[in-house]
Amino acid sequence: MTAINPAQPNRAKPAPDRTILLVLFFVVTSALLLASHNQNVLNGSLGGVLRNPILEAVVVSLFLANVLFAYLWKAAPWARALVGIGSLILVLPMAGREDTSLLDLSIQILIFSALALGLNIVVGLAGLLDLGYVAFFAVGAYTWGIFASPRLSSILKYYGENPGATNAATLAFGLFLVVVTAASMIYMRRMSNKTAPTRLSSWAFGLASFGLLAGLILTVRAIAVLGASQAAGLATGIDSNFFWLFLALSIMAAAIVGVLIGLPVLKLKGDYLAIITLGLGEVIRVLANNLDLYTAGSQGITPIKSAAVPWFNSLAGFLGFSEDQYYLLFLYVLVLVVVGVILLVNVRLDRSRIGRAWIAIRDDEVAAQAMGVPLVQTKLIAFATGASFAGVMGMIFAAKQTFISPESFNLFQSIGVLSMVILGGMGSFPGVILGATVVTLLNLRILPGLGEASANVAWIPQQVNPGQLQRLVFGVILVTIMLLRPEGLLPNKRRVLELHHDENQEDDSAEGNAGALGTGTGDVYSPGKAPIKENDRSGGAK
Amino acid sequence: MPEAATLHKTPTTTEMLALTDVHTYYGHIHALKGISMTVNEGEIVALIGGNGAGKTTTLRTVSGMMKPKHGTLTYQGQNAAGIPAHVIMGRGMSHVPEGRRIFPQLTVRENLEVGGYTVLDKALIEQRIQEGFGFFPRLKEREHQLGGTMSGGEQQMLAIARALMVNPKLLLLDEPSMGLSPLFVEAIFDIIVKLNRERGMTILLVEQNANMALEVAHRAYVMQTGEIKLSGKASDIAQDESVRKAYLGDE
Amino acid sequence: QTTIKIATLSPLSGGQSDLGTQIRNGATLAVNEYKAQFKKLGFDLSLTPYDDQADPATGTAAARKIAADRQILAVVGTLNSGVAIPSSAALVASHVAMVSPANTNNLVTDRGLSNMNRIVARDDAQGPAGANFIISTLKGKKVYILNDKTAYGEGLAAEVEKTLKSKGVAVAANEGTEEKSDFSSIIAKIKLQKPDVIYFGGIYNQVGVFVKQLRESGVATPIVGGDGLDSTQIATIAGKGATNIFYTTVSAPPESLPAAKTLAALYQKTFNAPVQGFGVFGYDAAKVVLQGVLAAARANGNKAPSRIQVESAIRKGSFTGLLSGNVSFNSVGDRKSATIYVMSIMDQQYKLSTTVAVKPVKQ
Amino acid sequence: MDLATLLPFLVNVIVGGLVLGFVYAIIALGYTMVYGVLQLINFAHSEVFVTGAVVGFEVFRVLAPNPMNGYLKLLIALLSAMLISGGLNVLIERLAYRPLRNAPKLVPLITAIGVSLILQDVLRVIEGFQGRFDLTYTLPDAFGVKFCAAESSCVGAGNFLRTIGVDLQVKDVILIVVALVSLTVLNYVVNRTRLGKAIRAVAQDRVTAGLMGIDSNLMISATFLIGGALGGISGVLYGMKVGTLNAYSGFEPGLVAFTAAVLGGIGSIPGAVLGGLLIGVIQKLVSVMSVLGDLVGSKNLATIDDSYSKMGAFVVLVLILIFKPTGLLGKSNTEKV
Amino acid sequence: MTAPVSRNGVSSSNILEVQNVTKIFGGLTAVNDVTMNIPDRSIISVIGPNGAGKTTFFNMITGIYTPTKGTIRLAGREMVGLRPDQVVEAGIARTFQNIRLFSTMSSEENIMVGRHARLKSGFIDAVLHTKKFHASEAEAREAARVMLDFVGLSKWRNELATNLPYGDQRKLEIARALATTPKLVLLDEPAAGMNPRETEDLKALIRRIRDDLGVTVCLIEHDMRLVMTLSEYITVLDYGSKISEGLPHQVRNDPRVMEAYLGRGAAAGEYGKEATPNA
Ligand SMILES: Nc1ncnc2c1ncn2[C@@H]1O[C@H](COP(=O)(O)OP(=O)(O)OP(=O)(O)O)[C@@H](O)[C@H]1O
Ligand SMILES: Nc1ncnc2c1ncn2[C@@H]1O[C@H](COP(=O)(O)OP(=O)(O)OP(=O)(O)O)[C@@H](O)[C@H]1O
Ligand SMILES: CC(C)C[C@H](N)C(=O)O
Ligand SMILES: [Mg+2]
Ligand SMILES: [Mg+2]
Repeated sequence: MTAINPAQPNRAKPAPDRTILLVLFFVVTSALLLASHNQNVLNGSLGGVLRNPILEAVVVSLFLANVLFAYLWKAAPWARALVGIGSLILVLPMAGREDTSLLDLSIQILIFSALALGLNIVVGLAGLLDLGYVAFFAVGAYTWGIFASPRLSSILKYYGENPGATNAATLAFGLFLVVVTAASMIYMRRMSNKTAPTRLSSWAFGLASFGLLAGLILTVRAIAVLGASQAAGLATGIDSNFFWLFLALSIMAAAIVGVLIGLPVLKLKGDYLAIITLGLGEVIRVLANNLDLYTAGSQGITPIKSAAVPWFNSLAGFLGFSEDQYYLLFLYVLVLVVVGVILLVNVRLDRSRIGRAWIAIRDDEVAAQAMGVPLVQTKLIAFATGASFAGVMGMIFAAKQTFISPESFNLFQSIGVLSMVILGGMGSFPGVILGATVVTLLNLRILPGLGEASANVAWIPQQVNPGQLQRLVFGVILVTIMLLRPEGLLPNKRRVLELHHDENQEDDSAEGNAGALGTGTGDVYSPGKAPIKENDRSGGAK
Repeated sequence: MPEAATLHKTPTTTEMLALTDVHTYYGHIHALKGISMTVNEGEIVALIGGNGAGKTTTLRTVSGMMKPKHGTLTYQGQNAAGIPAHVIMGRGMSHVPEGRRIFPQLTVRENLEVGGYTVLDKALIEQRIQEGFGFFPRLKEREHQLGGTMSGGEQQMLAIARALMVNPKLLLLDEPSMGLSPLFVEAIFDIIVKLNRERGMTILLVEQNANMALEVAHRAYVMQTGEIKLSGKASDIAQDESVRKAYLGDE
Repeated sequence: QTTIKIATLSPLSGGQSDLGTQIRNGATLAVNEYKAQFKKLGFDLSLTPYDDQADPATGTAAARKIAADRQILAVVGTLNSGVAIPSSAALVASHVAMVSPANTNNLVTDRGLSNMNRIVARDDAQGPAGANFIISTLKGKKVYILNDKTAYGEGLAAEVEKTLKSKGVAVAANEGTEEKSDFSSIIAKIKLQKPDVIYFGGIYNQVGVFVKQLRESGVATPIVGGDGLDSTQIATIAGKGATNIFYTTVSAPPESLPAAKTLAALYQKTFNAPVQGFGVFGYDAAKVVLQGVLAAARANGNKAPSRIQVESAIRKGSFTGLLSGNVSFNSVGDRKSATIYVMSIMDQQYKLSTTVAVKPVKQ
Repeated sequence: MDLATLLPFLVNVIVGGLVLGFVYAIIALGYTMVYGVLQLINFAHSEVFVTGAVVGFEVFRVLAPNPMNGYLKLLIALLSAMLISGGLNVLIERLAYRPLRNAPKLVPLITAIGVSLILQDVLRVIEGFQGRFDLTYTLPDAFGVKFCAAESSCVGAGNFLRTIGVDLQVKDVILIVVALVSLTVLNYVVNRTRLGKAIRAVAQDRVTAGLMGIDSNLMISATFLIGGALGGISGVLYGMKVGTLNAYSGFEPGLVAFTAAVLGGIGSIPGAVLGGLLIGVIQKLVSVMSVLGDLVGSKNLATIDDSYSKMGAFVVLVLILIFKPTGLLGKSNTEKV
Repeated sequence: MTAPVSRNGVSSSNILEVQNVTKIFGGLTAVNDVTMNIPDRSIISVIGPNGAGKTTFFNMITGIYTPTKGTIRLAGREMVGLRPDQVVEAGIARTFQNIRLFSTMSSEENIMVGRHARLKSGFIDAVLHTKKFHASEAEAREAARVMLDFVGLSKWRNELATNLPYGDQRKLEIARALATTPKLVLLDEPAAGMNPRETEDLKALIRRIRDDLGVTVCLIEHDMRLVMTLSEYITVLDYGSKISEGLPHQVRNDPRVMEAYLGRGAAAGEYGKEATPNA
């Protein structure tokens, strides 16, 4: 390295306008997608080639890249809008009409995008490492699953047969308890903002929350007992028109669980938090596996309803979808809208007082608090917001699968979502969506495709058949991407700035001595400036 | 301190450290723009300059924490550019870094022991620990306190004592007086002078407290925005109008 | 030439791939066998294997891919009931018939889906069969039941418990456990309770470890299980401890089927591994599918049949020439007369102990 | 149920928990050491540990026909497992973590997960080529593994404590001894030796450690070597204890062990041991809760079966951390402001 | 000053009253029974040898540590037991001896975080972009602009805080603290690492904080030139206890202070005027 000139900042030359390329790409990939999922074409001479699972996976991936390019490339706004909207609203459903697996895949991708966006708030923005995120997903799924399936009538039947001492008075008492305790909690909360908490006040608060819980249980129980007579009428669960109400309820339920889990544990730092959330995630799964009456335990709940939207169905029918595809198409559109809303919420929160507070906490908890940011409250908001996204997606997942069992909510899911966030670029919204897309595509299309395509190839020994080496391939991809792009596929701008040094120092740190200056995050210390890593040590997930 | 100058043993003219046209970067930031300087054996050399001038960067480059992109750097006649810090330190150099950088979870004593990592003789380590306690009695009082819970000034004392554990030939001091009470600032300068006079220790001193630094130093370099603006005998520099205006707070 | 495909859906990677691969391989052999016959009718027959990783969500995704490939007329699979339930639901709308060589859970067919069939007995037959074996052969008076907390194991254990209780046998516990490695506390409890039979509703890899540790700690009590134990691995895992074990299974041991000899040899030759029960049943299930397709094609004037035609041909047809006997299904897809095989393992040797013919309640 | 039957029962349960706890403790140390220097949850440690178990399996398998002393075989198994697991761990660090030294700390966490997935399949393929999936340990006779037709025939050799009703086998005793020795050695190395201090210094501030003449990369490698070697030991011990495992078996015990490390206070060696033992015992106690439930006639307690045992451990973890946020023996890192 | 940040202090005589506070760490009494009052709109200093307990004293006032004993009142309101963020809301802001800026944020954003406690818009406002949201964002941005101007860092507005030169980072910390619209601001060694020239600028800045913003300033410093020329009142701590207090010249000439803290320089009259370098 003799360059006297420092590596010039790779000052991006103004990107060339790629409108034409974009539109061209869109047209080609759409045509490919439609062709490769069209029976007539498939039955034709090209069919053999197009059917190749690997090729198919590639076509799907390329097609989805449309949306990415529409976002990334410099092109005329109309073209970007056309490609983005066209891909998602027009071409994809059309191809999905022929091949529902595309819809299933897209829904799955969008579900994971939403989960990743939610986890991104918790991990990427607020810096809280949560390894039990899937718990909230489960809460949402079961909230809808229990009510929109035969489970409901089983529960009611049970209470009908075992009313205990429950009657209308219980209901009244339960409600009374709820109102009183909730009111007193709110009052105490107000107070505590003004005056210093004492031991007495925190005990009182604990007592009140306990009372609230008891009240809720009593109320629900009483309702169940009193409603037992309805059991027969609800044999397949509540009316699917309740879907919309439950969309809100699942958000709330997950957020409440988020707060309940968060309250005791958010004082913990970094990896202590990680392991405890992991544990609580497992607790929720084990509970789901054991509370047979409510969750049907390991047997799982099925069939679960979806929404009934007559006008949508007739629209879908008009568009040539068959009846059994209505609900998938509906869920696809719904999930698209919901992800859009979530994205909007994310962006808006990020650029708000709360978003700044999250990042401040992530950067330096002590300083953040000393600047007037209430730690627990701010973290709780992050936790609950992330949880609520997971909750609503859980519900959509339940409706899509029509079957849920605790198996779907294990630790691997949490880790998977985390890897989506990091892979895509922590803190970057388009990044985590891309991360979710890549990982889901890999898991549901590309890797299985590899397996299917190679299954009948005689010369590959069974032991090293790619189909059986999915973990290995996935692992290799994960490691490779992270080594090549530690900041993620579509990094956050903030992150890029932060990593700026390292990237450029790489060249002169061949021996690793200069690079070592930035311990951990690549910040370099200044005189008397707290080495940021020191907080990281005890926590501060970054 | 009128006596300070007379205390000095006459330094030799053997080069201990030499930088020629050294360029160092933080990413794109060009922090050192071609620095040349020498430190002779037995000398105290002061390096002064405003915030962000590149003093710390110079020390970091010398001690191997950073690699110069261009230029030569020799220490005791051997190339030292781009050699990792732990190797250079093994050759009898010691660095009191900016910001003290105490090991927060090690006790005061353990910090000192780690400071003497390259010393293999246990008795010698113990002897030097006691010596450090002699310089800074507060450290002895707090022998088993965790480094991280010490006050700012206490940490500074610990950082200096830690650097002395290897009885270095060349000592790099980055703002040793920062955060110290006036009493201790004087003590520190006394120690610097003493080390130099009694042990012949060569010292490269970065200081904001330029008045005192120039008092104890033989020679001095003045830095500004990554370049050396002025160099010469410390006493001459101390008289220089522009220096007095820019760094010594004279109106 | 029209291409006709059938698919397999079973775990090909992960911890249960041993059994899942057997199913795929068995089906492969059947397809090879029928290729010529299809050729004559002008069809290219091929098999596409799909991997469900024993995971419901992965299975559903694969099922939808199957649904999308219109050349696929039917599916052999799955291994796990937990996967079968959502996958069949995903396939029912497109009328892709499924024939399972392994799913025993009641709910698999109890939902009354038009496409879901199985050529094995149900847990409400397997459970009682196990229970009856405990009562009549082992003369158990007090039984300690364990289950693995999966849809399969817990469901089966519940059936066993129900039967035992109804016949007045004491059930010391029906304990769920996800433990895979250290069973010391469960063993301590067993020692405390001193049951004369232990029933474990679970899969061989877990039960094997349990058996080994149980035997090591000196408990010789007979252990009974279900088709989850149907793997040669159990003897490998439990080693010398693999003795005094009994299990009911729904897939016949190859040795017990005289007709299976040729298949066993072919299997060994093709895949360089011994065939096991699920290999045989994978083969049989594929044959059911293939015969169903042929029948549908014939009914369709020797043209490629539609899925819906295949679906009903399978449900309504009767199939012969199978290794495990003739097959026909009742209205919900249960095999009208299935056999449950009771196997014993003594000193690491597997032996067929008895067979029980069972019929689903619905005919 | 009377005390005379209940007491040995409880003793057995607790002893079982302790033995398992020792294995957790050693695995936990592998996590804690690496976490200490890099603040990285080394997800790949569970596979490093399984690698040790596989090596142990192979050694015992290959040496099975050999008439040499059983303890010698064990020694060979332990040493080779230490070597291979330690080497593997160093290699992993070199390839997957070192290039990411300056990246945000969750990035190496993800590569760790990736490495873990890779290793699982690699191990599976290696054994798979020999037609094996589940690996069953063939232990030397000296370890007293004996299958007994009846309880009474088990009394005596190899199960010497059984006479007094305690279910402790020779291999369990071996396990405890090996564990205690490794823990003592490790504790000495980390707290008393120059190497140990250097490692701790690197853990806290790599750059400054360099200024003390410490080669931080070397120390990090040393840490991974020690951590990996501990993983190797724990793998062999685990294999002996459980008897059978496969390439995917590392995840669960790895997770529990990491929990143990957190419970004890991450970074603390005695903490990891305490945490391991505690989690071992708690799991077992939760597992037998139903017996106590039956005893006191509580219907709710009686329904708590073994499937709650891991959850029980987590609940205890939550409770402890709420009151002691840095784990039982963790230094409360009151950061000086 | 413009509206968002200026505040006319209530003219009670003491803005802060600290009574008999003690802080014990394990066996170590870091602060021992210290009583101190800070008059409104004054500039006062706390000095003392290293480890005397000055920073600990600040930490107690700002709620980072809870005193083992004693009371702290801001304009009559008890502060002990409040969380640090509640203390900020009550009107005390601070800087740190070790600079603690938010490293991934620009200068502007750093200051906007400082404004956090004074903004009223919440979650719903942010999501729905209500009027309140826009108003509070505008307010935060304006506060940042004003504060950057005030400390003279406007040119760094969009620069990452970590990339600023050291002296500017200290100023940014001050600006961030001032953005909370405090009644009282505590500065912990603001001049550390600055040369005499830069210290002069800082002195002017501190004066303006009091004069233009009407904020009471309490600072810890070892730079006696700064302390003696700036403070209206000085409290001296040693080994946790108050050993002296008074006007600068009183403290400077207190023999106990000289012995414990100032050293021979004080006698030579070095502080307060320029020192003559030895040629
Ligand atoms: N870690 C870093 N990353 C990027 N730039 C840096 C870093 N450290 C220093 N710089 C820049 O390098 C230049 C020289 O800084 P250096 O710290 O060497 O100055 P200094 O003379 O020691 O100043 P001070 O008196 O503040 O300690 C400055 O422009 C500074 O902004
Ligand atoms: N968390 C703690 N645990 C134990 N001792 C502590 C802790 N914090 C501070 N101390 C001790 O309390 C004493 C007072 O520390 P403090 O930081 O308040 O001093 P200071 O007056 O600010 O000193 P300096 O001028 O050097 O910054 C010191 O001796 C320090 O070692
Ligand atoms: C392999 C077997 C355990 C499968 C089981 N019969 C099931 O239905 O899930
Ligand atoms: Mg500097
Ligand atoms: Mg201080």
